[in-house]
Amino acid sequence: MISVKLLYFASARDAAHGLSSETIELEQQAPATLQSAVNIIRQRHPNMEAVLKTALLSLNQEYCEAENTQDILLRDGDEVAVIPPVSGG
Amino acid sequence: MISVKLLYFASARDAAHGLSSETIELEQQAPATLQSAVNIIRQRHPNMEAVLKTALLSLNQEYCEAENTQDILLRDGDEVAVIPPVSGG
Amino acid sequence: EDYIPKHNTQACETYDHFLISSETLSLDRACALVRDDSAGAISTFEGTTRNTFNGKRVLRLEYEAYEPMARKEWLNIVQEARSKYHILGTAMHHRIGEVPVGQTSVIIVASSAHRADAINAVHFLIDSLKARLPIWKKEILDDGSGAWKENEAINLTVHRPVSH
Amino acid sequence: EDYIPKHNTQACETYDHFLISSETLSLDRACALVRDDSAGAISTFEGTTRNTFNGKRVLRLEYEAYEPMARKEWLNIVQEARSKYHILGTAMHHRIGEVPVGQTSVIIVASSAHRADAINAVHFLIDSLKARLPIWKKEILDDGSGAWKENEAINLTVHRPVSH
Repeated sequence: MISVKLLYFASARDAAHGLSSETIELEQQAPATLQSAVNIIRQRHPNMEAVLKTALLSLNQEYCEAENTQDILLRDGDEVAVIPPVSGG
Repeated sequence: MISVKLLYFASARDAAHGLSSETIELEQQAPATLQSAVNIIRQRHPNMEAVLKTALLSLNQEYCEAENTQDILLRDGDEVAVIPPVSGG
Repeated sequence: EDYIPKHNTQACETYDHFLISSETLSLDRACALVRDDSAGAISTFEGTTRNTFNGKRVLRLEYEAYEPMARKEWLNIVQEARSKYHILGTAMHHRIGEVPVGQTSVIIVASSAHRADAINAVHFLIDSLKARLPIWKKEILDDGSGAWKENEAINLTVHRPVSH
Repeated sequence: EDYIPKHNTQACETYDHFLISSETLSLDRACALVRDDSAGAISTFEGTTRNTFNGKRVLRLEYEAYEPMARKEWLNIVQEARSKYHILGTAMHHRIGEVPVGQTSVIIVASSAHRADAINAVHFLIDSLKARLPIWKKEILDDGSGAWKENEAINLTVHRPVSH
Protein backbone atom coordinates (compact mmCIF):
# COMPACT_ATOMS: atom_id res chain seq x y z
CA MET A 1 0.00 0.00 0.00
CA ILE A 2 1.16 3.52 -0.65
CA SER A 3 0.27 6.69 1.20
CA VAL A 4 -0.93 9.70 -0.73
CA LYS A 5 -1.73 13.08 0.78
CA LEU A 6 -4.79 14.94 -0.55
CA LEU A 7 -5.17 18.71 -0.20
CA TYR A 8 -8.41 20.66 -0.63
CA PHE A 9 -8.38 24.44 -1.19
CA ALA A 10 -11.08 27.10 -1.24
CA SER A 11 -14.40 25.72 -2.57
CA ALA A 12 -12.91 22.20 -2.55
CA ARG A 13 -12.41 22.48 1.21
CA ASP A 14 -15.96 23.74 1.59
CA ALA A 15 -17.15 20.66 -0.36
CA ALA A 16 -15.18 18.47 2.06
CA HIS A 17 -16.99 20.18 4.95
CA GLY A 18 -13.92 22.10 6.07
CA LEU A 19 -11.38 19.29 5.69
CA SER A 20 -8.18 20.82 4.27
CA SER A 21 -6.13 17.62 3.96
CA GLU A 22 -6.22 13.88 4.48
CA THR A 23 -4.00 10.93 3.77
CA ILE A 24 -5.28 7.88 1.90
CA GLU A 25 -3.87 4.42 1.26
CA LEU A 26 -3.84 2.99 -2.23
CA GLU A 27 -3.04 -0.51 -3.46
CA GLN A 28 0.03 0.13 -5.58
CA GLN A 29 -0.59 -2.81 -7.92
CA ALA A 30 -4.21 -1.85 -8.65
CA PRO A 31 -2.54 0.28 -10.23
CA ALA A 32 -2.50 3.40 -8.04
CA THR A 33 -3.24 6.23 -10.43
CA LEU A 34 -4.42 9.78 -10.13
CA GLN A 35 -7.81 8.51 -11.29
CA SER A 36 -8.06 6.09 -8.37
CA ALA A 37 -7.30 8.94 -5.97
CA VAL A 38 -10.03 11.04 -7.58
CA ASN A 39 -12.48 8.17 -7.24
CA ILE A 40 -11.76 7.97 -3.53
CA ILE A 41 -12.26 11.74 -3.21
CA ARG A 42 -15.65 11.42 -4.92
CA GLN A 43 -16.73 8.62 -2.62
CA ARG A 44 -15.68 10.37 0.56
CA HIS A 45 -16.94 13.83 -0.46
CA PRO A 46 -20.05 13.70 -2.65
CA ASN A 47 -20.19 17.52 -2.79
CA MET A 48 -16.78 17.51 -4.53
CA GLU A 49 -18.40 16.44 -7.80
CA ALA A 50 -19.40 19.99 -8.72
CA VAL A 51 -15.98 21.38 -7.79
CA LEU A 52 -14.16 18.71 -9.81
CA LYS A 53 -15.98 19.89 -12.94
CA THR A 54 -13.98 23.12 -13.07
CA ALA A 55 -10.99 22.33 -10.84
CA LEU A 56 -7.52 21.34 -11.97
CA LEU A 57 -5.40 18.78 -10.15
CA SER A 58 -1.81 19.06 -9.06
CA LEU A 59 0.71 16.33 -8.30
CA ASN A 60 3.66 17.19 -6.11
CA GLN A 61 2.96 20.88 -6.54
CA GLU A 62 2.85 20.91 -10.32
CA TYR A 63 -0.21 21.13 -12.52
CA CYS A 64 -1.27 17.83 -14.05
CA GLU A 65 -1.09 18.00 -17.79
CA ALA A 66 -2.47 14.62 -18.74
CA GLU A 67 -5.89 14.39 -20.32
CA ASN A 68 -6.36 11.03 -18.73
CA THR A 69 -5.77 10.86 -15.03
CA GLN A 70 -5.59 7.06 -15.27
CA ASP A 71 -2.26 7.42 -17.04
CA ILE A 72 -0.60 9.14 -14.09
CA LEU A 73 0.89 6.63 -11.65
CA LEU A 74 1.15 7.61 -8.00
CA ARG A 75 4.00 6.73 -5.68
CA ASP A 76 4.32 6.56 -1.92
CA GLY A 77 4.44 10.03 -0.39
CA ASP A 78 2.89 11.82 -3.36
CA GLU A 79 0.83 14.94 -2.77
CA VAL A 80 -2.32 15.59 -4.79
CA ALA A 81 -4.33 18.81 -4.55
CA VAL A 82 -7.72 19.86 -5.88
CA ILE A 83 -7.18 23.31 -7.43
CA PRO A 84 -10.44 25.20 -8.02
CA PRO A 85 -10.33 28.13 -10.50
CA VAL A 86 -7.76 30.50 -9.05
CA SER A 87 -8.21 34.11 -7.98
CA GLY A 88 -4.89 35.45 -6.81
CA GLY A 89 -3.82 39.08 -7.16
CA MET B 1 7.81 98.96 -29.01
CA ILE B 2 6.89 95.69 -27.32
CA SER B 3 8.88 93.72 -24.78
CA VAL B 4 9.44 90.01 -25.35
CA LYS B 5 11.21 87.68 -22.93
CA LEU B 6 13.55 85.07 -24.41
CA LEU B 7 14.49 81.91 -22.50
CA TYR B 8 17.40 79.60 -23.33
CA PHE B 9 17.56 76.05 -21.95
CA ALA B 10 20.27 73.38 -21.90
CA SER B 11 22.43 73.53 -25.06
CA ALA B 12 20.71 76.78 -26.07
CA ARG B 13 21.98 78.39 -22.87
CA ASP B 14 25.46 77.05 -23.57
CA ALA B 15 25.26 78.60 -27.04
CA ALA B 16 24.36 81.93 -25.39
CA HIS B 17 27.45 81.61 -23.18
CA GLY B 18 25.45 80.86 -20.06
CA LEU B 19 22.70 83.42 -20.55
CA SER B 20 19.43 81.84 -19.46
CA SER B 21 17.09 84.72 -20.31
CA GLU B 22 16.96 88.20 -21.75
CA THR B 23 14.32 90.70 -22.72
CA ILE B 24 14.24 92.30 -26.15
CA GLU B 25 12.31 95.19 -27.67
CA LEU B 26 10.57 94.78 -30.99
CA GLU B 27 8.92 97.30 -33.25
CA GLN B 28 5.29 96.13 -33.18
CA GLN B 29 4.47 97.48 -36.64
CA ALA B 30 7.46 95.83 -38.30
CA PRO B 31 5.51 93.43 -37.76
CA ALA B 32 6.80 91.79 -34.60
CA THR B 33 6.72 88.10 -35.37
CA LEU B 34 8.34 84.99 -33.95
CA GLN B 35 10.66 85.13 -36.96
CA SER B 36 11.88 88.60 -36.04
CA ALA B 37 12.63 87.39 -32.52
CA VAL B 38 14.59 84.42 -33.93
CA ASN B 39 16.59 86.78 -36.14
CA ILE B 40 17.57 88.82 -33.11
CA ILE B 41 18.61 85.63 -31.28
CA ARG B 42 20.80 84.68 -34.24
CA GLN B 43 22.47 88.08 -34.33
CA ARG B 44 23.17 88.21 -30.62
CA HIS B 45 24.25 84.57 -30.30
CA PRO B 46 25.98 83.23 -33.41
CA ASN B 47 26.51 79.82 -31.73
CA MET B 48 22.73 79.43 -31.53
CA GLU B 49 22.57 78.59 -35.26
CA ALA B 50 23.43 74.92 -34.69
CA VAL B 51 20.98 74.62 -31.78
CA LEU B 52 18.15 76.19 -33.78
CA LYS B 53 18.50 73.44 -36.40
CA THR B 54 17.05 70.83 -34.03
CA ALA B 55 15.30 72.95 -31.41
CA LEU B 56 11.60 73.69 -31.18
CA LEU B 57 10.23 77.04 -30.09
CA SER B 58 7.57 77.78 -27.53
CA LEU B 59 5.37 80.83 -27.17
CA ASN B 60 3.84 81.50 -23.77
CA GLN B 61 4.69 77.99 -22.62
CA GLU B 62 3.11 76.16 -25.51
CA TYR B 63 4.86 74.53 -28.41
CA CYS B 64 4.71 76.55 -31.63
CA GLU B 65 2.91 74.61 -34.30
CA ALA B 66 3.30 76.93 -37.26
CA GLU B 67 5.58 75.95 -40.10
CA ASN B 68 6.33 79.57 -40.74
CA THR B 69 7.46 81.57 -37.77
CA GLN B 70 6.74 84.78 -39.68
CA ASP B 71 3.03 84.02 -39.35
CA ILE B 72 3.08 84.17 -35.56
CA LEU B 73 2.57 87.70 -34.25
CA LEU B 74 4.08 88.63 -30.90
CA ARG B 75 2.49 90.85 -28.28
CA ASP B 76 3.87 92.84 -25.39
CA GLY B 77 4.86 90.56 -22.52
CA ASP B 78 5.12 87.39 -24.61
CA GLU B 79 7.58 84.71 -23.57
CA VAL B 80 9.54 82.76 -26.20
CA ALA B 81 11.80 79.83 -25.37
CA VAL B 82 14.34 77.88 -27.40
CA ILE B 83 13.56 74.20 -26.66
CA PRO B 84 16.43 71.85 -27.66
CA PRO B 85 15.56 68.13 -28.07
CA VAL B 86 14.21 67.11 -24.67
CA SER B 87 15.54 64.42 -22.36
CA GLY B 88 13.27 64.23 -19.32
CA GLY B 89 12.62 61.07 -17.35
CA GLU C 1 23.47 50.27 -29.46
CA ASP C 2 23.36 50.85 -25.73
CA TYR C 3 25.26 48.44 -23.52
CA ILE C 4 22.86 45.99 -21.86
CA PRO C 5 24.13 45.21 -18.34
CA LYS C 6 24.22 41.74 -16.82
CA HIS C 7 20.75 40.30 -16.75
CA ASN C 8 20.00 36.73 -15.80
CA THR C 9 17.94 34.60 -18.17
CA GLN C 10 17.66 32.00 -15.39
CA ALA C 11 15.08 32.63 -12.68
CA CYS C 12 16.73 32.29 -9.30
CA GLU C 13 15.59 33.16 -5.77
CA THR C 14 18.61 35.46 -5.37
CA TYR C 15 17.23 37.89 -7.95
CA ASP C 16 13.58 36.80 -8.04
CA HIS C 17 12.12 37.34 -4.63
CA PHE C 18 8.96 35.56 -3.52
CA LEU C 19 7.04 36.19 -0.33
CA ILE C 20 3.64 35.06 0.91
CA SER C 21 2.76 36.61 4.24
CA SER C 22 -0.16 37.67 6.40
CA GLU C 23 1.65 40.91 7.27
CA THR C 24 0.83 44.19 5.51
CA LEU C 25 2.85 44.66 2.33
CA SER C 26 5.26 47.50 1.64
CA LEU C 27 6.09 48.87 -1.80
CA ASP C 28 9.34 50.39 -0.57
CA ARG C 29 10.49 47.07 0.87
CA ALA C 30 9.70 45.25 -2.39
CA CYS C 31 11.47 47.89 -4.49
CA ALA C 32 14.56 47.76 -2.29
CA LEU C 33 15.00 44.13 -3.35
CA VAL C 34 15.34 45.02 -7.04
CA ARG C 35 17.29 48.30 -6.94
CA ASP C 36 20.56 48.17 -8.86
CA ASP C 37 23.02 50.80 -10.06
CA SER C 38 22.76 49.35 -13.56
CA ALA C 39 18.97 49.81 -13.57
CA GLY C 40 17.39 52.71 -15.44
CA ALA C 41 13.82 51.69 -14.67
CA ILE C 42 11.74 50.13 -11.92
CA SER C 43 8.12 49.24 -12.63
CA THR C 44 5.62 48.18 -9.97
CA PHE C 45 2.07 46.90 -9.70
CA GLU C 46 -0.09 46.89 -6.59
CA GLY C 47 -3.42 45.12 -6.38
CA THR C 48 -5.71 46.63 -3.74
CA THR C 49 -9.07 45.61 -2.30
CA ARG C 50 -11.83 47.59 -4.00
CA ASN C 51 -14.92 48.67 -2.12
CA THR C 52 -17.43 47.53 -4.74
CA PHE C 53 -18.12 44.62 -7.05
CA ASN C 54 -21.09 44.60 -9.38
CA GLY C 55 -22.64 47.50 -7.49
CA LYS C 56 -22.42 45.69 -4.15
CA ARG C 57 -20.33 46.98 -1.27
CA VAL C 58 -17.30 44.85 -0.37
CA LEU C 59 -16.03 44.71 3.23
CA ARG C 60 -12.83 42.79 2.66
CA LEU C 61 -11.14 40.00 0.75
CA GLU C 62 -9.78 36.85 2.37
CA TYR C 63 -6.89 35.11 0.63
CA GLU C 64 -5.43 31.63 0.91
CA ALA C 65 -2.54 30.03 -0.94
CA TYR C 66 -1.04 26.63 -1.70
CA GLU C 67 2.32 28.11 -0.86
CA PRO C 68 4.89 25.50 -1.96
CA MET C 69 3.17 25.13 -5.32
CA ALA C 70 2.81 28.90 -5.68
CA ARG C 71 6.55 29.28 -5.15
CA LYS C 72 7.35 26.67 -7.84
CA GLU C 73 4.84 28.03 -10.31
CA TRP C 74 6.05 31.60 -9.71
CA LEU C 75 9.61 30.63 -10.62
CA ASN C 76 8.26 29.10 -13.84
CA ILE C 77 6.44 32.35 -14.59
CA VAL C 78 9.52 34.47 -13.90
CA GLN C 79 11.56 32.13 -16.11
CA GLU C 80 9.16 32.87 -18.96
CA ALA C 81 9.37 36.60 -18.24
CA ARG C 82 13.17 36.42 -18.36
CA SER C 83 12.99 34.75 -21.76
CA LYS C 84 10.93 37.65 -23.14
CA TYR C 85 12.39 40.67 -21.37
CA HIS C 86 15.76 41.89 -20.12
CA ILE C 87 15.20 41.93 -16.38
CA LEU C 88 17.65 42.66 -13.59
CA GLY C 89 15.56 41.77 -10.49
CA THR C 90 11.97 40.95 -9.57
CA ALA C 91 9.96 40.64 -6.39
CA MET C 92 6.45 39.26 -5.80
CA HIS C 93 4.81 39.71 -2.43
CA HIS C 94 1.29 38.34 -1.86
CA ARG C 95 -0.72 38.75 1.28
CA ILE C 96 -2.89 35.99 2.74
CA GLY C 97 -5.62 36.24 5.34
CA GLU C 98 -7.86 39.30 5.52
CA VAL C 99 -7.16 42.27 3.27
CA PRO C 100 -9.58 45.12 4.11
CA VAL C 101 -10.79 47.67 1.58
CA GLY C 102 -8.02 50.00 0.44
CA GLN C 103 -5.21 47.72 1.52
CA THR C 104 -2.76 45.90 -0.72
CA SER C 105 -3.08 42.21 -1.61
CA VAL C 106 -0.21 41.84 -4.05
CA ILE C 107 2.92 43.73 -5.11
CA ILE C 108 5.01 42.90 -8.17
CA VAL C 109 8.17 44.87 -9.00
CA ALA C 110 10.79 44.52 -11.73
CA SER C 111 13.96 46.45 -12.57
CA SER C 112 15.70 46.72 -15.92
CA ALA C 113 18.13 48.89 -17.88
CA HIS C 114 15.35 50.23 -20.14
CA ARG C 115 11.79 51.08 -19.29
CA ALA C 116 9.92 48.93 -21.83
CA ASP C 117 11.35 45.72 -20.34
CA ALA C 118 10.37 46.58 -16.77
CA ILE C 119 6.88 47.83 -17.66
CA ASN C 120 6.05 44.95 -20.00
CA ALA C 121 7.53 42.36 -17.63
CA VAL C 122 5.37 43.53 -14.74
CA HIS C 123 2.29 43.44 -16.95
CA PHE C 124 3.12 39.89 -18.04
CA LEU C 125 3.84 38.86 -14.44
CA ILE C 126 0.57 40.11 -12.95
CA ASP C 127 -1.46 38.62 -15.80
CA SER C 128 0.34 35.28 -15.37
CA LEU C 129 -0.10 35.34 -11.59
CA LYS C 130 -3.83 35.84 -11.97
CA ALA C 131 -4.08 33.03 -14.51
CA ARG C 132 -1.86 30.40 -12.90
CA LEU C 133 -0.87 30.86 -9.27
CA PRO C 134 -2.70 28.59 -6.77
CA ILE C 135 -4.10 31.43 -4.66
CA TRP C 136 -7.78 32.07 -3.97
CA LYS C 137 -9.78 34.97 -2.62
CA LYS C 138 -13.13 35.05 -0.94
CA GLU C 139 -15.09 38.27 -1.25
CA ILE C 140 -17.00 39.27 1.89
CA LEU C 141 -19.88 41.65 1.16
CA ASP C 142 -21.53 44.00 3.60
CA ASP C 143 -24.55 41.71 3.82
CA GLY C 144 -22.22 39.15 5.39
CA SER C 145 -22.21 36.78 2.43
CA GLY C 146 -18.96 35.42 1.09
CA ALA C 147 -18.10 33.89 -2.28
CA TRP C 148 -14.96 32.36 -3.71
CA LYS C 149 -13.89 34.40 -6.73
CA GLU C 150 -12.61 33.08 -10.04
CA ASN C 151 -10.30 35.26 -12.14
CA GLU C 152 -11.44 36.09 -15.66
CA ALA C 153 -9.84 34.23 -18.55
CA ILE C 154 -6.63 36.00 -19.49
CA ASN C 155 -4.96 36.01 -22.90
CA LEU C 156 -1.26 35.68 -22.14
CA THR C 157 -0.22 35.58 -25.82
CA VAL C 158 -0.54 39.36 -26.07
CA HIS C 159 2.68 39.73 -24.08
CA ARG C 160 5.34 39.86 -26.77
CA PRO C 161 9.06 40.25 -26.19
CA VAL C 162 10.48 43.78 -26.28
CA SER C 163 12.63 44.36 -29.36
CA HIS C 164 16.01 45.97 -28.78
CA GLU D 1 -20.29 44.15 -16.51
CA ASP D 2 -18.37 45.34 -13.50
CA TYR D 3 -19.35 48.73 -12.15
CA ILE D 4 -16.75 51.33 -13.13
CA PRO D 5 -16.41 53.83 -10.30
CA LYS D 6 -16.25 57.59 -10.80
CA HIS D 7 -13.32 58.45 -13.02
CA ASN D 8 -12.66 61.90 -14.34
CA THR D 9 -12.14 62.35 -18.07
CA GLN D 10 -10.98 65.92 -17.37
CA ALA D 11 -7.40 66.36 -16.18
CA CYS D 12 -7.37 68.47 -13.04
CA GLU D 13 -4.69 69.26 -10.49
CA THR D 14 -6.89 67.85 -7.71
CA TYR D 15 -6.53 64.33 -9.11
CA ASP D 16 -3.48 64.77 -11.34
CA HIS D 17 -0.59 65.75 -9.14
CA PHE D 18 2.47 67.46 -10.60
CA LEU D 19 5.69 68.20 -8.74
CA ILE D 20 9.12 69.35 -9.88
CA SER D 21 11.58 69.48 -7.02
CA SER D 22 15.27 69.24 -6.20
CA GLU D 23 14.46 67.06 -3.16
CA THR D 24 14.77 63.26 -3.29
CA LEU D 25 11.62 61.59 -4.56
CA SER D 26 9.53 59.08 -2.64
CA LEU D 27 7.42 56.35 -4.19
CA ASP D 28 5.27 56.03 -1.08
CA ARG D 29 4.51 59.75 -1.08
CA ALA D 30 3.52 59.66 -4.75
CA CYS D 31 1.33 56.58 -4.29
CA ALA D 32 -0.43 58.13 -1.30
CA LEU D 33 -1.73 60.83 -3.65
CA VAL D 34 -3.58 58.32 -5.85
CA ARG D 35 -4.87 55.78 -3.32
CA ASP D 36 -8.65 55.35 -3.35
CA ASP D 37 -11.03 52.79 -1.89
CA SER D 38 -12.54 52.34 -5.34
CA ALA D 39 -9.15 51.47 -6.85
CA GLY D 40 -8.23 47.87 -7.55
CA ALA D 41 -4.85 48.70 -9.06
CA ILE D 42 -1.96 51.11 -8.68
CA SER D 43 0.81 51.10 -11.27
CA THR D 44 4.08 52.98 -10.89
CA PHE D 45 7.19 53.78 -12.90
CA GLU D 46 10.50 55.02 -11.52
CA GLY D 47 13.34 56.24 -13.71
CA THR D 48 16.72 55.93 -12.02
CA THR D 49 20.23 57.09 -12.92
CA ARG D 50 22.13 54.20 -14.47
CA ASN D 51 25.86 53.80 -13.94
CA THR D 52 26.76 53.20 -17.58
CA PHE D 53 26.01 54.53 -21.03
CA ASN D 54 27.63 53.06 -24.15
CA GLY D 55 30.18 51.29 -22.01
CA LYS D 56 31.24 54.49 -20.25
CA ARG D 57 30.83 55.01 -16.53
CA VAL D 58 28.28 57.65 -15.51
CA LEU D 59 28.77 59.67 -12.30
CA ARG D 60 25.43 61.44 -12.21
CA LEU D 61 22.76 63.16 -14.24
CA GLU D 62 21.89 66.84 -13.92
CA TYR D 63 18.33 67.86 -14.78
CA GLU D 64 16.76 71.20 -15.58
CA ALA D 65 13.17 72.05 -16.45
CA TYR D 66 11.08 74.83 -17.99
CA GLU D 67 8.67 74.36 -15.14
CA PRO D 68 5.57 76.42 -16.08
CA MET D 69 5.55 74.93 -19.57
CA ALA D 70 6.17 71.43 -18.18
CA ARG D 71 3.13 71.82 -15.94
CA LYS D 72 0.89 72.90 -18.85
CA GLU D 73 2.18 70.22 -21.18
CA TRP D 74 1.80 67.57 -18.47
CA LEU D 75 -1.88 68.40 -18.03
CA ASN D 76 -2.31 68.03 -21.80
CA ILE D 77 -0.64 64.62 -21.62
CA VAL D 78 -2.80 63.50 -18.71
CA GLN D 79 -5.88 64.71 -20.57
CA GLU D 80 -4.94 62.41 -23.45
CA ALA D 81 -4.36 59.55 -21.03
CA ARG D 82 -7.79 60.11 -19.49
CA SER D 83 -9.37 59.90 -22.94
CA LYS D 84 -7.80 56.46 -23.52
CA TYR D 85 -7.95 54.87 -20.06
CA HIS D 86 -10.21 54.82 -17.02
CA ILE D 87 -8.03 56.51 -14.44
CA LEU D 88 -8.86 57.52 -10.87
CA GLY D 89 -5.74 59.51 -9.91
CA THR D 90 -2.25 60.24 -11.22
CA ALA D 91 0.93 61.78 -9.87
CA MET D 92 4.12 62.82 -11.65
CA HIS D 93 7.16 63.86 -9.63
CA HIS D 94 10.35 64.89 -11.44
CA ARG D 95 13.60 65.79 -9.78
CA ILE D 96 15.83 68.61 -10.97
CA GLY D 97 19.45 69.30 -10.11
CA GLU D 98 21.89 66.47 -9.51
CA VAL D 99 20.63 62.89 -9.48
CA PRO D 100 23.48 60.52 -8.55
CA VAL D 101 23.74 56.93 -9.78
CA GLY D 102 21.06 54.71 -8.28
CA GLN D 103 18.76 57.57 -7.32
CA THR D 104 15.37 58.37 -8.78
CA SER D 105 14.80 61.11 -11.35
CA VAL D 106 11.12 60.60 -12.10
CA ILE D 107 8.11 58.84 -10.60
CA ILE D 108 4.78 58.35 -12.35
CA VAL D 109 1.86 56.64 -10.61
CA ALA D 110 -1.73 55.96 -11.66
CA SER D 111 -4.67 54.26 -9.96
CA SER D 112 -7.69 52.63 -11.57
CA ALA D 113 -10.44 50.11 -10.90
CA HIS D 114 -8.84 47.52 -13.20
CA ARG D 115 -5.18 46.75 -13.76
CA ALA D 116 -4.94 47.18 -17.55
CA ASP D 117 -5.95 50.85 -17.32
CA ALA D 118 -3.36 51.69 -14.67
CA ILE D 119 -0.52 49.75 -16.30
CA ASN D 120 -1.18 51.03 -19.81
CA ALA D 121 -1.76 54.60 -18.61
CA VAL D 122 1.61 54.70 -16.83
CA HIS D 123 3.33 53.33 -19.92
CA PHE D 124 1.67 56.01 -22.07
CA LEU D 125 2.52 58.72 -19.54
CA ILE D 126 6.25 57.94 -19.29
CA ASP D 127 6.58 57.63 -23.07
CA SER D 128 4.77 60.96 -23.51
CA LEU D 129 6.87 62.65 -20.85
CA LYS D 130 10.06 61.57 -22.56
CA ALA D 131 8.80 62.76 -25.95
CA ARG D 132 7.26 66.09 -24.99
CA LEU D 133 8.05 67.55 -21.59
CA PRO D 134 10.52 70.48 -21.61
CA ILE D 135 13.03 68.86 -19.27
CA TRP D 136 16.69 68.18 -20.11
CA LYS D 137 19.42 66.06 -18.59
CA LYS D 138 23.15 66.39 -18.79
CA GLU D 139 25.14 63.20 -18.36
CA ILE D 140 28.36 63.61 -16.35
CA LEU D 141 30.89 60.83 -17.04
CA ASP D 142 33.72 59.75 -14.81
CA ASP D 143 36.22 61.50 -17.08
CA GLY D 144 34.53 64.75 -16.08
CA SER D 145 32.94 65.39 -19.46
CA GLY D 146 29.26 66.34 -19.67
CA ALA D 147 26.82 66.14 -22.56
CA TRP D 148 23.19 67.18 -23.01
CA LYS D 149 21.14 64.08 -23.81
CA GLU D 150 18.37 63.79 -26.36
CA ASN D 151 15.65 61.18 -25.88
CA GLU D 152 15.19 58.65 -28.64
CA ALA D 153 12.26 59.10 -30.99
CA ILE D 154 9.19 57.50 -29.43
CA ASN D 155 6.18 56.07 -31.23
CA LEU D 156 3.20 57.18 -29.17
CA THR D 157 0.64 55.63 -31.53
CA VAL D 158 1.25 52.17 -30.03
CA HIS D 159 -0.67 53.22 -26.92
CA ARG D 160 -4.22 52.13 -27.67
CA PRO D 161 -7.20 52.54 -25.39
CA VAL D 162 -8.07 49.60 -23.12
CA SER D 163 -11.28 47.89 -24.19
CA HIS D 164 -13.81 47.19 -21.44
